[in-house]
Amino acid sequence: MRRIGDAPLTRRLLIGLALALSALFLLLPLVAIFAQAFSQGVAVFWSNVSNVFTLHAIGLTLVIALMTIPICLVFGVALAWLVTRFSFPGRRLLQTLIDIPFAVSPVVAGLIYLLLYGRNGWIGSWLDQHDIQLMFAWPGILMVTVFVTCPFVARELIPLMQAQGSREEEAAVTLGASGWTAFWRVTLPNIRWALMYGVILTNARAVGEFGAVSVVSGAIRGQTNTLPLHVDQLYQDYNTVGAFASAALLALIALLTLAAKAGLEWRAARRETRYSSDQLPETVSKSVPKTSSQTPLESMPSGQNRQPLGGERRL
Amino acid sequence: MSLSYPFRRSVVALAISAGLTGLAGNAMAADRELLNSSYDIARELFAAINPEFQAWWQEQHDEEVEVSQSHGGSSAQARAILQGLRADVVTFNQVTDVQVLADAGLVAEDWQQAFDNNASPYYSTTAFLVRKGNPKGIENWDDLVREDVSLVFPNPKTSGNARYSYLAAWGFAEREFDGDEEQIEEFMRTFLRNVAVFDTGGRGATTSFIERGIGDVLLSFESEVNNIRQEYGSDDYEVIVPPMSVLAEFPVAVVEANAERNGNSDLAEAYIEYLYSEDAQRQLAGFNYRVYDETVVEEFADDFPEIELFNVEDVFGSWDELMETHFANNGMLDQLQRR
Amino acid sequence: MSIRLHNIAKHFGATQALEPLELTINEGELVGLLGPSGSGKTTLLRIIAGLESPDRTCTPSAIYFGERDVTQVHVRDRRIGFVFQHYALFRHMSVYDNVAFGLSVMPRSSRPSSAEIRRRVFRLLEMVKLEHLAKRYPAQLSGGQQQRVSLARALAVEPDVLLLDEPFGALDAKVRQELRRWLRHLHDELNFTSVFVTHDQEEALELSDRVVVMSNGRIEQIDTPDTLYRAPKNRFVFEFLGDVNHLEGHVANGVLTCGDAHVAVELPDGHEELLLRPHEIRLAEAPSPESHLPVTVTAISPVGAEVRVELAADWLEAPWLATVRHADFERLALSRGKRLYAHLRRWHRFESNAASLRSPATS
Amino acid sequence: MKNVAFKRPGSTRVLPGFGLSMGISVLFISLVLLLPMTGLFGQLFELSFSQYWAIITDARIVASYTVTLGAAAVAALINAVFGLLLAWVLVRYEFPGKRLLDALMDLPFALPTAVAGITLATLYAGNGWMGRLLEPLGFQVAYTWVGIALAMAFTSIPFVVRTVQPLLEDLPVEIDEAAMSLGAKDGVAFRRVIMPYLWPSLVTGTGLAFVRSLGEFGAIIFIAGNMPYETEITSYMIFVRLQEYDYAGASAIASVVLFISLVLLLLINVWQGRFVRRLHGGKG
Repeated sequence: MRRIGDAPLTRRLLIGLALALSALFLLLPLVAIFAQAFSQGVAVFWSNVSNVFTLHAIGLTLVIALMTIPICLVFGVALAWLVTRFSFPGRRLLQTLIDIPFAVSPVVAGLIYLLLYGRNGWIGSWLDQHDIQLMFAWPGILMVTVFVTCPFVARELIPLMQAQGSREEEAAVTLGASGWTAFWRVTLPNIRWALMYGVILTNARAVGEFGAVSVVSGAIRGQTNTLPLHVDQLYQDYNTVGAFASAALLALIALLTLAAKAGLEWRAARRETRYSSDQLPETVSKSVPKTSSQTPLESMPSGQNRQPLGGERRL
Repeated sequence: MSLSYPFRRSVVALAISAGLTGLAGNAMAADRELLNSSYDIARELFAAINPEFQAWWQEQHDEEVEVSQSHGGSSAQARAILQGLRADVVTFNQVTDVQVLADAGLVAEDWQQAFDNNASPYYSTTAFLVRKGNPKGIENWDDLVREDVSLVFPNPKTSGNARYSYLAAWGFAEREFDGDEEQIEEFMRTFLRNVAVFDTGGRGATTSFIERGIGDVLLSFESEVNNIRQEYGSDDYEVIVPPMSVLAEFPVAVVEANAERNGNSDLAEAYIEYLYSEDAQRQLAGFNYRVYDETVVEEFADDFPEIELFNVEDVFGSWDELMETHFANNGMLDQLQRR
Repeated sequence: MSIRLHNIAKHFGATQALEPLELTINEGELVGLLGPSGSGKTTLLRIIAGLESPDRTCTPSAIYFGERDVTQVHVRDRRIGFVFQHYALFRHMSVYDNVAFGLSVMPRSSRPSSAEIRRRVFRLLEMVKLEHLAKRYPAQLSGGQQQRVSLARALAVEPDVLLLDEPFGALDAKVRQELRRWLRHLHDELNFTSVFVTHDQEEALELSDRVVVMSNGRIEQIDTPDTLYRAPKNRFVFEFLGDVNHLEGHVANGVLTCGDAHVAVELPDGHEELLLRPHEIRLAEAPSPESHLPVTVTAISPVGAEVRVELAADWLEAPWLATVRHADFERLALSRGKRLYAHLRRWHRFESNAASLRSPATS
Repeated sequence: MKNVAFKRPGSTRVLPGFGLSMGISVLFISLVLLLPMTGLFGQLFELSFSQYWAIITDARIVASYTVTLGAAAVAALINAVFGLLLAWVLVRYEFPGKRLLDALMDLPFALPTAVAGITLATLYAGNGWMGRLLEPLGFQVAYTWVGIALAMAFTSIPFVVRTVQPLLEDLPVEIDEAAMSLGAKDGVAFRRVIMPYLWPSLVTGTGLAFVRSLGEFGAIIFIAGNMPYETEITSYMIFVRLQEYDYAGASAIASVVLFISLVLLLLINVWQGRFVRRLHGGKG
């Protein structure tokens, strides 16, 4: 309750400022999208959304996202395990390498895939001779989507797994658990929420990726046209309402994703308050008053009539 | 959206199944499928023509075919084909973009001779869109270099139609100053300086002009300024076609390498031939393109004022040459824009 | 500076952490707040510090430091020194900067010159014997060293009162012992008013001038360690202050019987529970007419001046703990499994908060 | 990939899975991240060094670096302040709508950049909701570098908020209390006690935001105006080169951005490692 910046005036000022700026900066664009989408009424919106090509674009986008997630998941977990549980030369380099997709402009990302796997690329020409088409077909879209989204899971997991340390897994291994058992029974439950968050971010980005996909997709309507590309095409076509209707769909997917994330966090927070009392050190306790008892049993007077734990109230 | 839950679920299910079939192949089922790679503002045009072609082919050959469309910037589309997009035919708005494919051996070297009129079933020219009542009194190219006039057209480097705007202005100046290079360049420098926003494509420029209210004149193809005027209200905008402008060809070609591979050679050939048919030409004229079919030309005579059109090759030499001198890196365009 | 609390109570949501209480701490006193987890001792300390505000009730509450009413005064203006259980050192500052912090954030008008700050910080570091570590960062120090820095930091601002929240809780036994003595010494030397919280009765008894025993948000007893130990006011205090053995049985005609054991007590008939400290049990090889309490030795551990002996018997619910002197230990030749008889030197019983201390009927 | 190859003398690995995780990670990084990069470098090797140098030091390209770096720096600065404020408010205060605000933070991640670009341009153009308010005040956003900075700030704000937030959450209450009990006023305590804890995350977040801004394309081109020398960003110049079928030129410019970004990311990682080590006494 009494922390730095808790004076009512400061508090109100900062909250007001944050809300006002967020409303202008973040909420307004969102409102604008929906306002445009519905500017000619719900019926027009609906006819745009239920168009067969729009439906196909939605479907393709979701399927690509669903395929991207497991790939990123396996990679993210493996990499996080590697860099947080072992020390070896080149660890920091690996960690920087996974940031490459952040550093590469999406258009360039698409380009480098095209240069490699396209008909003139050194892999692409071989593929072309064997009649395997990756670019301008769904595998190409999947490949660049994976490229763009692969850091998210790993980036969520690494700090968490670093903070948790490997003691629990070591304990499991000394108790005779195999590596897999230790992972499934000990590691996974601990990183579950971060993992979920990583998946949600991956999904959000996979659904929304435009730049990289536009280079490798070919944007064939009804075949390789994803929803963001569809938005662009409708827009190019002077169908502004249609474009924003699809954009609103994307925003809606984004919002659902965010809602899912908020829900997860809420559950995680509830879990934490329920179980934290005798696990977390006092210093981690949050500003909400909650029961926490740090007294280790063994330091209590031995003959004492032991009180049930979890009594003392602290901030 | 007040959708009941089961309905919503069925929509999602439908969308996903559509996506899955998309992975497997086409969303529609047809015996054969032809892919037409085209420029980005031709979507509605081909959405109108393709069903008629499909019906015509079915009638002629008793075969169900499906024409799929891929749209994008003309150069981006050509690049995609170079890198493996398996389009059977191209219908572009830039001669150079087809030439790139020919250079790479995907399109026959003599593609311009393969079909009539330089393999261009329809054409257009650069025209002006001005605001209601033409408040700045824009009539011709020399009005565009006035100090009180600001222009909107895309970057000639990224947009084919802006390239034509540039060439048309140059062609006008060439005539006006009788080939005096210094004066032509000065004219062009002013012309480019009057541009308020360089968008990447025609669509962006339109948005800037119409929705953002920027500039006094939007330069684009005659077909497009007319479409825009129809789209955004005939009362608010006027189309000005200057007395002299450039002939903008819309080249078509069969991408032979791909068509052969896809077993579509006959279909591709027929598709392009079809664009020269009276029915198709009528459709094209309806989208404000100038066409060659005489019956149709007469029908639409009122819509297309007669003006002097000059051929790019006549003024600038070959396309390769003019791309090199004007639009290449550090070419004339870059020099004119240098400060 | 004395501390006076009037009508202080505290709720967290629906839970009552402190029942309304009064407390006066005299100037120069070192007072320990002792109680189990959940007794409200930390809350009380934090209210004194101003880190927590007491409930607002219809009867006004008040906190006085000497004559100064600090009830509404913010923690930063109360002029207190607070030592945290986990030290709460600023990790990004060197030891020197940590100690100098309080001085360097004073308003410009009252801030000492930087030379004066330097002098004072080094004097404090000398006092806590850490002057050679001034340039180190907290992460490079041991727990005991960190706690000394924390103390120096709290003292640097020359607080009116020094408040310590479980100051030695996180340290190992030997360091804890050392720091305790050192704190007592420091307190005597500088003579400020100090309040500290602990759940360790040994620590409270050793260190404090007076101990405030708390449970369930109530003050059970305030007394000097000596009085507290010898005259606990109620069963809670008695049990909390040391090891306790229980003897439960039925009294009839002045004899308490429990299974095959019996002992003479001067009590009216009825059910009784007697409480015994370990040193109040005497061991012998034979029973006496007044006392027949057969026990078996189950564990022996020599600790310091005494030997702790664990005793079991089938009439006992929980084993007893007795302490015997080394001389007796040798005389009785104690070994595990040996059968002996217990005699009671003294015993205690409490009826609803009232204490009574008796000796066995004949002794 | 045998784990023996990486074993240091005297260290034994208790936990299993080194080979497997190393295998997956290296394979993935090689195939998905590094292999495609060879495409980029393959293009670069088609250029002589003097050609390469001429491309990347062309006056117009250099102007685009200035615009991009300048706008990205401004965006990063805005985000550092705004992101810190948001993280602070979200962690420290309870108020109605907090959960909503928290969820809103991820919106720029989730929204396709092109949609964001079109929408921002719509809002801040002279006749947009915001533009109508700002332009009479002589403050033009759309089609100036301010617009570029704004679009960059929009797409990269989550980086700052989401990196600062967890650190702020883990900041022990005692740190606040200690600072207050020593008499520090809010401002002083924030500056001298809390900020030092947040610096690493704030710098990391701001750095990531900056890097992201350097590469951003979709959200910016609509609002940039793309005037030569004035509002052309580097990503746009890459795009122009591509339109000219000049892969080598595009790759050359892309390599400059990539190099700057990677160096920044590496610096951030190394610096963070240092800082963490100091705070945790060499164990980090």
